This record gives sequence, C-alpha cells and structure tokens, in this order.
Amino acid sequence: MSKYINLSYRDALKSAIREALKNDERVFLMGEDVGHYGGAFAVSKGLLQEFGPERIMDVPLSESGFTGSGIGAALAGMKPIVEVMTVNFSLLAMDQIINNAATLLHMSGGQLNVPVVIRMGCGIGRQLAAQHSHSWEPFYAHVPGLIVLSVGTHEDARGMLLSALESPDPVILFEYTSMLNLEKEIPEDAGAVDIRQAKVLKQGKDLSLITYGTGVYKCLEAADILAGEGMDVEVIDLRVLRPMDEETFLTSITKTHRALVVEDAWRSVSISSEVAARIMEKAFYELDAPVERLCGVEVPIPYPKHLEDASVPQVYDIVEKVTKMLRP
Amino acid sequence: MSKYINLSYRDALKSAIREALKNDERVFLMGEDVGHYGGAFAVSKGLLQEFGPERIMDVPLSESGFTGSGIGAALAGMKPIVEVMTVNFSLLAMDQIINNAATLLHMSGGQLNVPVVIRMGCGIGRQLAAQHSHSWEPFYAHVPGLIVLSVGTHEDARGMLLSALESPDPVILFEYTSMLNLEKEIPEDAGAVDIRQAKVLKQGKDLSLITYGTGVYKCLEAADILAGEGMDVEVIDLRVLRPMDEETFLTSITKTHRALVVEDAWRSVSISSEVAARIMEKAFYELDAPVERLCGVEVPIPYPKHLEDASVPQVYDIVEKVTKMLRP
Amino acid sequence: MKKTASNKPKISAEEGKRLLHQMLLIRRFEEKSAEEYTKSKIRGFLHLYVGEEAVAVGVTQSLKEEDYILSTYREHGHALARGMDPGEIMAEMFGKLEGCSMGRGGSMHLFDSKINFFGGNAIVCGHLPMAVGMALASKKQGKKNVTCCFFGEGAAAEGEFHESMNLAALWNVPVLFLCENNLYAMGTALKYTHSEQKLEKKGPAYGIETGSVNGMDLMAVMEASQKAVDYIRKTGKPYFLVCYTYRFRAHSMFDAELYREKAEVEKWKKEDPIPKFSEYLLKEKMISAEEIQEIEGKVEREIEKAIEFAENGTWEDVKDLTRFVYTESQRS
Amino acid sequence: MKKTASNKPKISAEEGKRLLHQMLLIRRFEEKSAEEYTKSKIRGFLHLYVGEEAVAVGVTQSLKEEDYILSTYREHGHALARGMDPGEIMAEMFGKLEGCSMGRGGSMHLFDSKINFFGGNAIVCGHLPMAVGMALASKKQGKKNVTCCFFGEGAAAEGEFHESMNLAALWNVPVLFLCENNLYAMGTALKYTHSEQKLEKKGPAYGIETGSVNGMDLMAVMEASQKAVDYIRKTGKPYFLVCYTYRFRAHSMFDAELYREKAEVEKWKKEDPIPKFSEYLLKEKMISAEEIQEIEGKVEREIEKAIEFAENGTWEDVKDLTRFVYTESQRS
Ligand SMILES: Cc1ncc(C[n+]2csc(CCOP(=O)(O)OP(=O)(O)O)c2C)c(N)n1
Ligand SMILES: Cc1ncc(C[n+]2csc(CCOP(=O)(O)OP(=O)(O)O)c2C)c(N)n1
Ligand SMILES: [Mg+2]
Ligand SMILES: [Mg+2]
Repeated sequence: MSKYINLSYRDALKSAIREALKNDERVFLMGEDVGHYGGAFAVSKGLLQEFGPERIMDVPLSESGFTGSGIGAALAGMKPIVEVMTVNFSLLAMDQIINNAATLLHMSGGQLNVPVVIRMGCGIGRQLAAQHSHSWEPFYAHVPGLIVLSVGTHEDARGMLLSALESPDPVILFEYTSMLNLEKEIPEDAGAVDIRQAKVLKQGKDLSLITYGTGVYKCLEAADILAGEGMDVEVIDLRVLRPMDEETFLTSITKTHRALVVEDAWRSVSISSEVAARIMEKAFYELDAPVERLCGVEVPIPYPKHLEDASVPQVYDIVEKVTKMLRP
Repeated sequence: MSKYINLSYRDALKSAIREALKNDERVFLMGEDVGHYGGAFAVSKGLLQEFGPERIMDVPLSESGFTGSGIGAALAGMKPIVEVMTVNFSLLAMDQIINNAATLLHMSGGQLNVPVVIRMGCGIGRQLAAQHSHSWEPFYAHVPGLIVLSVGTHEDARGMLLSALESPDPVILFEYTSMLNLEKEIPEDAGAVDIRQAKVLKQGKDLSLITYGTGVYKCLEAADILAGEGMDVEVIDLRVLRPMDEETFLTSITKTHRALVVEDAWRSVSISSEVAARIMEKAFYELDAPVERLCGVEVPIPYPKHLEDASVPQVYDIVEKVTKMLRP
Repeated sequence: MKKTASNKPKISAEEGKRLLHQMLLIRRFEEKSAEEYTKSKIRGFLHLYVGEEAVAVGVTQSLKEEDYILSTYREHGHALARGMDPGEIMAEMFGKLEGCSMGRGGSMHLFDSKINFFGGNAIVCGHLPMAVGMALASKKQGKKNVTCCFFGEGAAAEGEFHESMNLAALWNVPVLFLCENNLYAMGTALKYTHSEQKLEKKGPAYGIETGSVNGMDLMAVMEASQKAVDYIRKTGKPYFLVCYTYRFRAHSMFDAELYREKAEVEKWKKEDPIPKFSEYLLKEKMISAEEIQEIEGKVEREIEKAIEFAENGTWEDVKDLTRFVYTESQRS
Repeated sequence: MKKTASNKPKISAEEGKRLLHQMLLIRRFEEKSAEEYTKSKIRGFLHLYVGEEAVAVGVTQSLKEEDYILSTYREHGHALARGMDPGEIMAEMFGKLEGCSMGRGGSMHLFDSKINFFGGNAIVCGHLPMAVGMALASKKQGKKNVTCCFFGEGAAAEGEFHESMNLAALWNVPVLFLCENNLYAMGTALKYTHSEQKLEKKGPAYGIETGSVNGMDLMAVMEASQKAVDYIRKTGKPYFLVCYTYRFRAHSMFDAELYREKAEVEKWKKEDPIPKFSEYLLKEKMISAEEIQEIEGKVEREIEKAIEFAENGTWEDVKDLTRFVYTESQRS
C-alpha cells in the first residue's frame, strides 16, 4: 500500500513538470516568465536553475508567436510544454491553437501530429478583475482536434501533464490559480493518470453533482454538508472536457435520476449546457426532474471580493440548490 | 401594403451598409479589401467609389489592430462597421472583441460605451476547407457584453445591420457566405428589424424546429417537405444568439411538446446545447420526448464537396430526423 | 512651460513646485498603496510606479484637457499626473462604489472619462489598437486632440504593437506611442524580450518619427514629449517616444524579484527622479528646503484624505452585479 | 550550382534546362488548374502563382532534402519546385483520396511530410510562428537543416510577423523568412498595407540580416537565396529575404481585379521570368529552340499524366469523415 504525502496543488504541478523534463529530453517548457521570474504563479520556480535555459525558456510577450512556435517544435519532433500564463491571454494565441494545432492532423490527411501540451492558468478567485479572471474552458471544449483537460484535483495536478505528454494530439491543460496553495494528501507514488474518463469522486444515490475544475472540491464539500442532512449525492469530476466522457455521468443518472451541473464558467453555451443536452438526449427517460445548472454569473468578473464571490457558485449555493432540488 | 422586390442576400447586406453610410456620418466601414477589391465577397462593391476612402477604409492584414481600432473609434464617438472577412480570421481579433469591446462598459463602471458593429462572413458551403469554413457563433454567444446576431434571412440581411448600429453596445453580426447569391422576395420598404427576439417563421403544432443562420432556409424547406407528409412543424429562427431569447422557443414547446435544434456549428458546447439545456430547465414537464440536436460533425471541415456536405445537416437529414422523431 | 531659443523647457519656480508636488504625490501614493496592500485593504494585482514618476509627470505636461490618455495596469502615476482624484483612485482600489470605476476595476482598471482617461488596461498591448482608433476618430471628427498611449517595453514585443504602429502611420493619425522602457517585463529582462534592444530602431521600420529620452530626468522628458506632441499637433502624424526608466519596486506585490540583483536596483535608485529634480530646484533657487517640506506635508494630507474617502466608501450591492453588462436602457 | 569568384551562380546547360523545366512545369500546371477550375473539377479557392515562378524555383535550389518548407495557400509553385508529385497535387485539388493530403485540403493545403513540405497554410501569416518553432526544434536536436518560410508582403503586416521575426532572432534559429512581395494582398496595394513600403527596412528592426532581390530574375533569386541560406547554415541565425515579384493572374478565381490597371499587368508581363530565362539560356547557347520545345512537350505530358492520375482517383468514403480528427490509435 502506498504512503500518502501532503502536497500543494502548485507543488503537484511542478513535480510533474520536473519529472517530464527528466524523463524525456524532447520535453521543454516555454512561456512568459517561466524561468528567471520563477513562473507567474511560482509553479516553475527553480526549474531554470535545475534544467538550464534550453529546457526552461523565457519568452517575450507574444502569445501567438510562442504558442505557434511550440506547435512548430511539436511538428518537428519535440514535446513542448507551452505555458500561456492565463487563459485570459490565450485569446491572442487562439488562432494558432485552433487553426493550426487542432486542424493540421485532419487537414493533412493524417500526416502531421502536433504533440504539444498547452498549460493555462484559469479561473477566478484572486480579485484580478475583468481581464484576468475568466473561465474559458468552454471555448476550447468546442473544438475538435483538441484534448481539453481540467485539473480539478491534486492527483490530476500530479498526473495529467504526464499523460498529456504521451498524447500524439494537442492537449490543453487548465490549471486553477485559486487552488495553487491548497494542500491535499496524495499517494506518494502518484503519477500519470487516465485522461479519457470522468471520475466518480464520491458515490451517492440521491442526485448527481457533475462538475470540473474549481467546482470539484466545492462539490465535495457541499456533498459532505448535504450528507450531514441526510442527502446522499454523487460527485463526478468531468476531468476531460473534450472529447467528453458521457458514459460516466449517464451511468450515474441511471442510479440517481437527478443531476445538477456546477461550473464557474458563464452559463450560456458552456460545459454545463453540453452536459444537460447530452443527458436530455440519452437519459431523458431516466430523469425524475430536470437537470439544473449552477454556473458563473454572466458578467465580466468584478474586482471587489464580495462581487467576485457572487460571480461564481459557492459551496452554500450548491448546498442550497441541491436541497431545493431534493426537498422542494 | 408594401410591394415586394427580389433581392440577393448580398444585395440586401449591401443596401443596409449604403443606407447606414448615408444616414449617419459617424458610420464608416473598415476591413480587409472592402474598398478597392470590392469586398472579399463583393458585398461592398462600388461603395468606395460612392463614399470615398474615408468612409470605406481598406486596412492591412492585421485583424487585431483594425478591430481594436474600430473599438477605439467607437469609444471616441464614431459608429464603425468593422468587417472581419470571415469568422475564421476573427480568432486573431478575439482578444480585442472580448477583453475590450465586451468588457469595457462593465469594467469602467458604466462609463465607456463601445457602439461598434463587427460583421463576419461565416459558415461552410464553398469548399474552402478547414481554415475557411467554420461556424463559430458559439464562441461569441458565450460572452456577456456582446450582442450576437445571426443573419438567417433576407429580411435580417436588410435590417439587422441598421438596428445593430442603434445599439450602444458591441454587436457581432454573422453573415453566411454560402447564401450570398440566394435571391428572395422582401418588402421593398424593409428596414431596421427587432434585434431582441427570435422569430417563428412557420407555425406548426407537431414539433419545434429551432435553428439559426444557414439552418433557417434548410429548416423551412424541410418543413415544407414534412408538411407534404402530414407533419406540421414549427420553424423558429433564433436570430439573437446572445442574449438569447428563450421565451419564443419555450412558448413554442408548450404547443408542440417536441423539439429538434439544427445548426451547422460543431455539436459540443454549441448553441444547440444551450437551447436544449434551457428547455430542460424551463419546459421539462412540457416535453413528450427528449429534445434532439442535428449539428455539424465534429471535424475540421474537409475540402471535397461530398465530405463538406456530409459535415453539416442537410435538408434530407432534417426531414429524416423529424420523421424519426414523429413516427418512430 | 516656456521655451528658450534652444527649445529647452524653462520653468518658473511655481511650475517647479507644482511638478515636484505631482511626482511626490505619486511616490507617496504608491508607498501608501503598498501599505494598504499588506493590510489587505487592496487586493488583486498591484503594480507600483515608484521610480518612473518623471515619465508620467513629464509627458502629461505637454497634453491638453481634450487629449486622450490610455495606459496599462501600472497606471496610478498616469492617472494622478492627469489629475484624477486620489480619493477616487484609492476608493477604486478598496473596491468601493465611489471609486473611479465604481470599484469594479481595482488597481488595474482606472477609468475616468470626464478627464479623458481611458484605463487602466491589463491585457498587455491590448490598448494600442484602441488608441489608434481613438486618434482615427479625432481625425475623422476634425478634432485637434492627441491620443497618448503609455505602454511598457515588454508590450512592444506583442504583435499588436506592430499592427498599431503600422496602422497609425498608414492613416496618419495623431497618436503618441509612449514606451516606458523600464528594462523588465515582469521578470523578463529586455535582452530576453527584444532581439533589437534599442527600441528606438523600431520606429523607422514604420516610417514613424521617433525619439528617446532619459526617463529619470523630468526636464528631459518634458522637453522630449513636448517636441513629440508639437510634431503630432502640427503634422497629425504619430510619434514614437521611448523613455528609459526603471521601476524600483517589484513588478507586482506577488513578485519575489528573483531575476535581478539588489545592486542593480540600488544603482538605479541613484537616478531617482525626485531627489534629482528637487536638487535642481534647490540649486536654481526655485525652492527652499522648507518649501519641499511643505509640499511633503501637503501630499501627506492629500493621501490621508484619499484613504479616508476610500474607507468611508460603500460596497456595491450584490444585486447590482450585472449592471452595465449591457447599457441600462437597452437590456437588463 | 557552381559559384564564380564573384559569388554569382554559374550554371551548366543541364542545370539551365532543369530550371527552365521547373518554371515551365509550374506555369503550365497553373494554367491547367485554371482550366480545370472553370470545368468545376477544382473548387474552393484557387490561388495561382503565374508570374512568380522564379522565386519558388530560385529559392528551392539552395535548399537540401532535410530542410523544411512552409508556404501559404498560393503554394503549388513551391510544392512543385520542391519536387512534389504533380499528380498528387492535382488529385488533391480534385478532392481525391490519392491527393497529397488525402483530398482533405484542396489547393490551399498541400502537405507532404516525406519531402518536408509543411503546407499549404491558409491563415495569412499563421505559419510563421510554426516555422520558427520548427527551426527551434532543429536547433535543439542539433540538426543542421534550414526552415524556409514563404509568405506574402500582405502577411508582413500581421502581428505574427513581428512576433516571429523577434523570436527567431532572439533564439538564433535557422529560418529563412522569404517574403514574396507581389505588391498586392488580394486587392490591397502595398501602399495601403505598409506605412514603410521598403520591406527590407523591417529586418534591421529585429537585428536580422536582410536582403532583397528582383524576384523576376531566376539567377538573381538563386544567388540571393544561396547567400541567405549559406549565412543561415553558417551562423544558425535567421535571414529575411524580400523578393520583388508580381502575380499576373487574379488573386483567386473569385477576383474581378478591380484594383489594378490592365496596363500595369501588361508592363509586368514584360518581366516574365520564363521568357527572360529562356532568352538567357539561348543567348548563352546553353539551350536551343528545339530543346525548349522538347521541354514544353515533356511538361505537357507530365501534366496530362497528373490530370489522368487525378481523374482516376477515388473519393474518400463519407464514413471516414472523422478519421484523423484525433490520432487513430488514440481516439475514435
Ligand atoms: C497579453 C498579456 N500577457 C501577459 C500578461 C501578464 N503580464 C502582466 S504585466 C507583464 C509584463 C509587461 O511588461 P512591460 O510591458 O514592460 O510593462 P511594465 O510592467 O514593465 O510596466 C506581463 C507579462 C498580460 N497581462 N497580458
Ligand atoms: C488572417 C487572414 N486574414 C485574411 C485572409 C484572407 N486573405 C487570403 S490571402 C490574402 C492576401 C494575402 O496577401 P499576401 O500576404 O501579400 O500574399 P499573396 O496572396 O499576395 O501571395 C487575404 C487578405 C486570410 N486568409 N487570413
Ligand atoms: Mg517593462
Ligand atoms: Mg502579396
């Protein structure tokens, strides 16, 4: 049986990058301030000193240029880890990610693989206001050709990057900056993880709480509180936002017959819309009540704490909503 | 009673631009090749000669730069119509559209209006392959602060731009290049149209066909064929993809109790997901069967005609699907 | 500001005092902000301007009320030099409704349209295209105002810099591209950001009139920016001005400053524009030591007032969260 | 290609014939493509290279098998000069499974990894960052190959040009930025695209070694590109080469050519690189009129064969539509 260690989300991410750099000399990390600064969020702190500037490349502010370079390097046999500091800046690189990385394999008739991994800080929670706080997983989850992963737990912070680097196809990895300092126990020997399936993190029979990203620990906490009140909910971490694993949540619903989808992203045209639509199509007759959604409020995120908090579902919102759904 | 005239979709668009330029000297058109070339799709042909280079501005290839300039000009009191040749290139301008245009009003505490109108050619149908054929309405429909309009009919080709220019907030206008040569009758005095509501284009009682863009005429045609077989479907053009008018389709469903959503865009995290999710939430108990979706196949659009055709729902697919839903 | 024959600015004692006051106001305001940050009154990202005051103060001297200003997330200095109310800025950073952006924006998003201050933009280089567009609007409207756009040397590596320079020059619009070259973009030194580190070599690639100046020297900045603005007003064309400067503090409050030596910072502190300018005024007998103390005192009171104003501000009601996503009369 | 002392290429008769053959093959291939377009065998966008042949042929002479090439949507010439099979290109444009990209790409998306030809990229300037990345990979892998990236002068206005030039120079990677300045970007003339129309002034802004050459003169292009490639191989650094050229035909088959005078086109046709080079060969007695006819005949047969190959090709089964969205062994 494996021992458990206490690790911050940041350290889990970092240990994965270190391991990847050690294991495969084709791997290198490139991004703004990943080197001398130590990473905007200190994820890569010390790696420049350990691996040198060829493996840990500071790049100028030029998201399209360096992301595209990562794609080109991948085409030519390298395994780049591109860090786009946060998803907010990734719009500048979106053309490269979608029109090139996601498209080249199909458009070339199967000739060109783009094994690039693009990491992005994501989400709300640090009072960084409207240009630095977004949850834009839905943009990327819309795009065929991409594998889109959401790092909602410490196990995945440790393992998803390692698995992503095994993929011959481009992977987008969303890391949540609000969770960086959060510590959790994970098995000492934790490593690569499955990156095809969602995961039931808590079994339950009354309702399926389907979520991802920062929603995961919030939902687990809510589930605990609800359990105290006699409500037994199942918690599912979607993990793979594209291609979405629907089996896991559809199966869950055949047991619970009710579902609530929780996410920080804006409500319209979101991951939760997709989950609801699939349940509609494939498990309609299993449902005892409509699937509901708790999403980010549709507003550019404001700066003050109380408004920021009000912009995304909180634990008490989830508890309240589930309670209403189960005990109307 | 007004007379009807026959007009191509292209001419309808063009006449609106002309009228806007004539009515308001703050209006100007800027975009790649809108002037000397006559517009990539000949929509603005002749306008340079009529209005001169100050009103019809050819710009260099620099999507972010000129779209951002349009936003700046709007901030400073102008009413720019920015043409991004096609939505495929709009990824390069997405940072400007989302982080600036959609955000400034809220982020400045209500101080800064951005009355810019951004037109984009959109969609499949000309065998332009994987970097020129996309239907990316879902990206923009996700973003609060934007008004997102889909020009699915000739009346809207004539009227939506005029209404959009009245908006104090940024408007994205999707025009469908495959429809440019299509002629239809519209009232001679057609002008500005409502840009807040969806529209029931054909009444029916058996099923609601909910669609937008190139789906509109396809669904109307399918509805005709279905009528011949005794199936009476209602056709709804969503028109306003954001903020979405759900009243119209929810009302429809209280009558038909069944719905199929049709769109060219990729299926996952799409407009149809959102429609299905809203019906789930707000009309679940009205449904006699699950809402279904016919969407674009999740693939970068391939070049050959037969594969391109197979990438999006065609009239016969709609007919077949509805028939299956109504006569299982 | 009067000009001598040599085009050198010659200032009166009164102007000298006003300028010193502005620089000191910015300096003390920033120091106070850092303090309030450690007290958690201010949160999020806080980027201080300490060390760069001569640029904001120098450049704004050449601007008129009707001119537009756009800046970055490191914009307190520009806002103050422009004349934004310190209380409204502090309230903004406290997240209060009385802040210049209703508290919605915080430190990175100061807006005040009544003084033509258009942010407070936190996507690096994202405001350059807008600046060009605003200048284009001025041209179309026959206005004679200038658009002044501040940005860092890091921003100049972004594609939007290239596109904006080209568009402004193609269209001949009155915009001042004001590059604050403080040698670092976060922790990335100039040499890792630009293959050609002499940024003033970039202007000619667009046929844009270009200048550079020691940004630690207030009088030099005033002279260079006045020259730039005069050129823009006369020709209607853009101008690219590079100010060499240095930030004494960390990039933001999150920054551990691993990327530069303390000694380098200390060396630059010897160029501190404030003592430098004070000494000049003293030497020229335009000011006395007591008068400097008086100014310090005045600044202290202004900042106290600002804090008080911010403290007394109100929190926006949560139910107003979605106000201004769309214009009120238009959509809910 | 041998060099004289003056570094001028000196070619043998045999080489001369091979070069003429290449240019003629491109010319006739393009003419045939236009014909097939009017017959609706080819659809979508078709961008012809007629008039610019000396650039593709001249530049590829200096490249080795292991070098990488990236190009635009106007890439038939580059593909042919590189040695891509004309039949596979034609089949691609016919949309057949036997096409170089399995018919998925059409005219704008020719790919052939076995000859290191990486597109066929239709987002203007979108391939420049990739080219830099491929060169970066070569450097990291200790390979000695060069990445040659063709693009138009219109592309150079995009932000990605700026970012790519800067990155390549910062990283010292072996990439040849090959700008085909044909004076128009679709219908937008150079003067509306660039504030500084002398594009070779843009290289120095990045500290990149830069050259320009008459792109209608095959021998001059060969010389200039050989010099560029030699420099890159020797130093590992990027090079920016601007070829002045002209397209004789419309931008694409949709283009009504409203933006330029017929007379201008006629004037440029006098610079046609093919007769110019033929005359040179004739004058130098490296070829005879009959031999030219023989080459024409050979080209005709090659093109007939290409058409036949394309005609006989098969349509991909619709059920395979989603193949290669993800790698087969990975996902369905
Ligand atoms: C597009 C984008 N990329 C990255 C960031 C993160 N970031 C914020 S400031 C900064 C450095 C900018 O440096 P510079 O332009 O020199 O301005 P300075 O901070 O030195 O005043 C970076 C990388 C951002 N805000 N926007
Ligand atoms: C990003 C982007 N914007 C616009 C277009 C449409 N477009 C295709 S080719 C072209 C002109 C490009 O001109 P240039 O780079 O000079 O190359 P040329 O066609 O002259 O060879 C334009 C505007 C595009 N394909 N991609
Ligand atoms: Mg800087
Ligand atoms: Mg060109």
